[in-house]
Amino acid sequence: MAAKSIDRRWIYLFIFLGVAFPLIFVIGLPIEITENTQMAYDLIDNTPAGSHVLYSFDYDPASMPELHPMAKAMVRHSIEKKHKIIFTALWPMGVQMIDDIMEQLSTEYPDLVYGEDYVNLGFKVGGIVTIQAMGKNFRSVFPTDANGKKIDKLPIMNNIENYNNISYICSFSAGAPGIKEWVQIGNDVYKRPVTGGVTGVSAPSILPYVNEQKQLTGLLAGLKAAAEYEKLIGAPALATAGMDAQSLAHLIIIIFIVIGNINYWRNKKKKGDK
Amino acid sequence: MKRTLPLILAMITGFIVLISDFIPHWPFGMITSEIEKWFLIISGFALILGQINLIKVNVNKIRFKAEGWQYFIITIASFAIMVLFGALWGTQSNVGLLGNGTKIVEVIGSKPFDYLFDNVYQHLQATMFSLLAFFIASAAYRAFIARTPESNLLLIAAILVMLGNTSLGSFLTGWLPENLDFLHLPNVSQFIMKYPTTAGQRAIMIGAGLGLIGSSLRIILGIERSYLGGN
Amino acid sequence: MVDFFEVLGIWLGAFFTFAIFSFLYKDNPVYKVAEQIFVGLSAGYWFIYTIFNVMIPNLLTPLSNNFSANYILILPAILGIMMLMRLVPKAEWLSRFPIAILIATTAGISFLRFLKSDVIGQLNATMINPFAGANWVVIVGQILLVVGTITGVVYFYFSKKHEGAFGVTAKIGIYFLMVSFGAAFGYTAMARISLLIGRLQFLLGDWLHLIK
Amino acid sequence: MMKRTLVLLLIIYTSSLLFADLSLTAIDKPNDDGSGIILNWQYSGEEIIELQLFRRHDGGHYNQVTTFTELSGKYTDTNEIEVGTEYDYKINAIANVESPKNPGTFNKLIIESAHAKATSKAQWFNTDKISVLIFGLILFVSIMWFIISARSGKDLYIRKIAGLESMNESVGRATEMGQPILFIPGTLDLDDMQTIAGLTILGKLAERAAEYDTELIVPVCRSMVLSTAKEIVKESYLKAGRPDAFNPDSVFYLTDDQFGFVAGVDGIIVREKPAANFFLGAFYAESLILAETGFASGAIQTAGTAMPSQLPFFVTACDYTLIGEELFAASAYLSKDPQQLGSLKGQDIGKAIFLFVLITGIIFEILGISWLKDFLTIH
Repeated sequence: MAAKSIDRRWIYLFIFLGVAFPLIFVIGLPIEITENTQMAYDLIDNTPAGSHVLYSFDYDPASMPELHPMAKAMVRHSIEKKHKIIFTALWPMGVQMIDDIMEQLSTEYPDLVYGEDYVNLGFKVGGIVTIQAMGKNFRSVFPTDANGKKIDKLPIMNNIENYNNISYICSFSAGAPGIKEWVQIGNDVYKRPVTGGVTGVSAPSILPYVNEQKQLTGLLAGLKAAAEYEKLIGAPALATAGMDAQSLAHLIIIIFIVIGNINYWRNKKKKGDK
Repeated sequence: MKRTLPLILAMITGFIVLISDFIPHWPFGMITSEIEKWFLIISGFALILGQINLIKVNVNKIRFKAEGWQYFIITIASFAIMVLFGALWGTQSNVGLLGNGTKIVEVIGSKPFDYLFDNVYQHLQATMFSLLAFFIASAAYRAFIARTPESNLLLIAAILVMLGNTSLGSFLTGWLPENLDFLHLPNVSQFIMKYPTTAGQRAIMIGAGLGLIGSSLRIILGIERSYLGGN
Repeated sequence: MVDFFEVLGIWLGAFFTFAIFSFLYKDNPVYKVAEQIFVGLSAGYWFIYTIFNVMIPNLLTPLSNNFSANYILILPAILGIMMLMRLVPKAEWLSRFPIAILIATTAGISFLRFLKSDVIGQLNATMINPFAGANWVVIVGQILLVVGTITGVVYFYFSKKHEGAFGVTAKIGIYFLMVSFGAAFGYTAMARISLLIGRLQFLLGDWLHLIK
Repeated sequence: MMKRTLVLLLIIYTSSLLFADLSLTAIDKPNDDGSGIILNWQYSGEEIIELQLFRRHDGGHYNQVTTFTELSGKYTDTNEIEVGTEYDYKINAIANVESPKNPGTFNKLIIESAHAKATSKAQWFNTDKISVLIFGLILFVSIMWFIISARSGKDLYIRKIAGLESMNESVGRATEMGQPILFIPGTLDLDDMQTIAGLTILGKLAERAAEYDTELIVPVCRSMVLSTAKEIVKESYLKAGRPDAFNPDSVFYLTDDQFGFVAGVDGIIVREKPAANFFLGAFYAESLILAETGFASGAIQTAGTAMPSQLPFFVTACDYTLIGEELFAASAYLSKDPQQLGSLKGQDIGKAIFLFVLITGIIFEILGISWLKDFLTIH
């Protein structure tokens, strides 16, 4: 093998630092906005203030690094646009994710009032069946919110019957049930615009829904799209930092590949000289 | 008899499963899903074999004072603690032998089983998984060397996709004019993933699928019988 | 008190994170402890999990609630017990029956499942008109897709020497496999680094409060 | 004046009824076990709120099945349908109709209904799967044909598989260095064929290890794999004539957890320093952790899996890799058993036929003929 190859632990150290550094000190490397992200942004941006919107959190802590930043960015955008947000979850752990994000955002937006500006309806089993049932009446599926409070007592739910009263549906999805089910019912049946975000791994199977029929109105796929969204709303945060870390780590890997090749050719030349 | 009977049984079972897929009529229509449930139950019983083996092997190591035997006490202890906690107070959604341990939950915030799961097990799992970030770098450094036409392709495809996936790619080729847009690195990376990569993966899937079908048939016909022990 | 245990939990998490990371430098007693705890804890976890989530709902509950509708479950239970006969040297051979049945079932189910999804499904997906595309990039791509799939399958041909025109085809097939390996490797890098980001966000955020 | 308006309204109302058109058809769902009835409905006419679907059997009461807001569509009723029972369906169109007596107040009224009847049956053959049956039979016949002809003594060629040639080299090296061999049959259970293929190779490897008197370490992460692997290794030692050398603790269970298992195996790799590692079976993300740790410890590594997503990592980090089908061909290759080789040849014939079908299909698509593709579309 090569006469002098780098101790692999140097690679590990560089990767560790290359990821840690931008997380603490956000660099903000240039990010190019892709069409799918722009479409999702436009949908939220063009929805008038006071509209009721539905957010579904269909992921668990395992997908947090990718989905949490985009969820936070999109919810933040909706808050800025003064939309009335109804949260639900198709995954049991999704409720925690909602709580986590609203805990952070309500300190930044102290004017937000629970029950008026947003409500957390919690988790329901059933996936697509639940989505279908919500098409008839939210109340039959969610008689109470996540804390057990009757939703009829919450001002935000006044006159909110079903999808007809919702301006758009946004799902953050790490698998099934998730955004695909929302498309199949929310858009295909009830003709509501559906948007949202997925992990990079599941993107190829969901992207085909962003088509001429607008089954999906844009889609955020992976951390990169989340960083793009943060750029669009002008609030660089977790995803931008994460994307910096990604870029730096990739750069480090590529540099090491180059070094490896230089070493290899040098050794080969030396052998040739002998 | 101790070998032939299981083989005959295997052949009959295999053929029934094969034909049942084409027959929706009762009882064939439900065989596959029913048997998958059976698999879970039988493997549930078998789990005990694994646990007994785990304890036995570790006890042997401790007893014969194998190198580093002290560590194996930890294995057995943590296994016992987890099983005990789970059995006594249950898990988040299940009641244990001593009920829900409400008093303990008041003190530590969750059931002991879940506490260990959330604060120890999950972190161990996530960290072990994250080691891949380091290993992917060291493997790339070592393997992506331009030696042969094959390794060149491996190297070039990997680098193009890596560049295209991050801000680096859009940064490097963002200046390209519109009619050269197809050379823009994010587009190049997408192109590679969508066409040649799909082709390679499909070839593997078709080949592996056929290999798997051949092996399945050999097992059902009893030609391949090493799983019963020896040949 | 709950607060104390919450903080303790985060410190435990941080400790075990570093314990595993330390393995990257070299094997050491701290890693060994973490490793053994991991093995023991997870074995215990899956044991409890299987009892609560497999055995009770799939076997015990149906049998005790409505025996007459579920008596068929006695069969897998018997097979399961036969499996346990491995512990009795004299009756060990009994465990061959459940193993034979399970493996034959696996074979039967896999035969059809893979024929459908991995063979017919993929063949079907490749049956496209490569020349029908919006622009020349798509057309080139589709030609590559078709050629790559066909030559790739040729590479897996076992009963013919890879020489002459056949050898060239198989070689092209290998090239496609290599491109797909390289690209998949590069593509996965992102997901793997995300995992490390997740870990560091825990360490720098939840533990050290350096980031929000 | 009032009267006139009323009359006018009544005329409008009745004429709208005349124009409103609702139809319903019900048929048995084909290719099922008799648990479904397919309903098609179509409505045209004045605006309605919804359509309500009811069902009854044996002249009993109508029970509501569901409601639709779309004006036409297809619905499969799978709600406790009994085979052989005739079901009577009724669909009602509901509209907000202004009361002729009190203008300005609206009532929900049935303005149109339709009926249909169907009896569900269970089918004996699923015609949707005819293409699967044909392809399955092609494979079955070609494999059987060559197994039989191999039995009659026909010599069969098999190309070299580098990953398997390495086996002797690896065992030899381990023997020379006096260090053990590590074998991992994947991380899935016996319900995955890759595990079974891996275990088959384990049998051959164990035989060789027994001959050379080299220690073999087989950690597994499934209990049933443990039982099977133990049996296989024991039998191999017996076959090699060294039953006394078999150490039952050499095949052992760690944990069912994917990463817990990897942590344990990593420990074994750095401490026992096996001279040769074999990773043959189904692997997920752990593939690279194992292969990199194994590389760092200096072992010669052979991997094999049919997981397309993990092959890149094995290819880059291991010395030899069995790609997809090669893993399944291994047992035939190693045993040189004519029947096994025959089945391999049969697979190859199947491959040739499938490639022919594929190329035909592509040509058909170019020509705009699509029945072949349609035929192969699995519902």
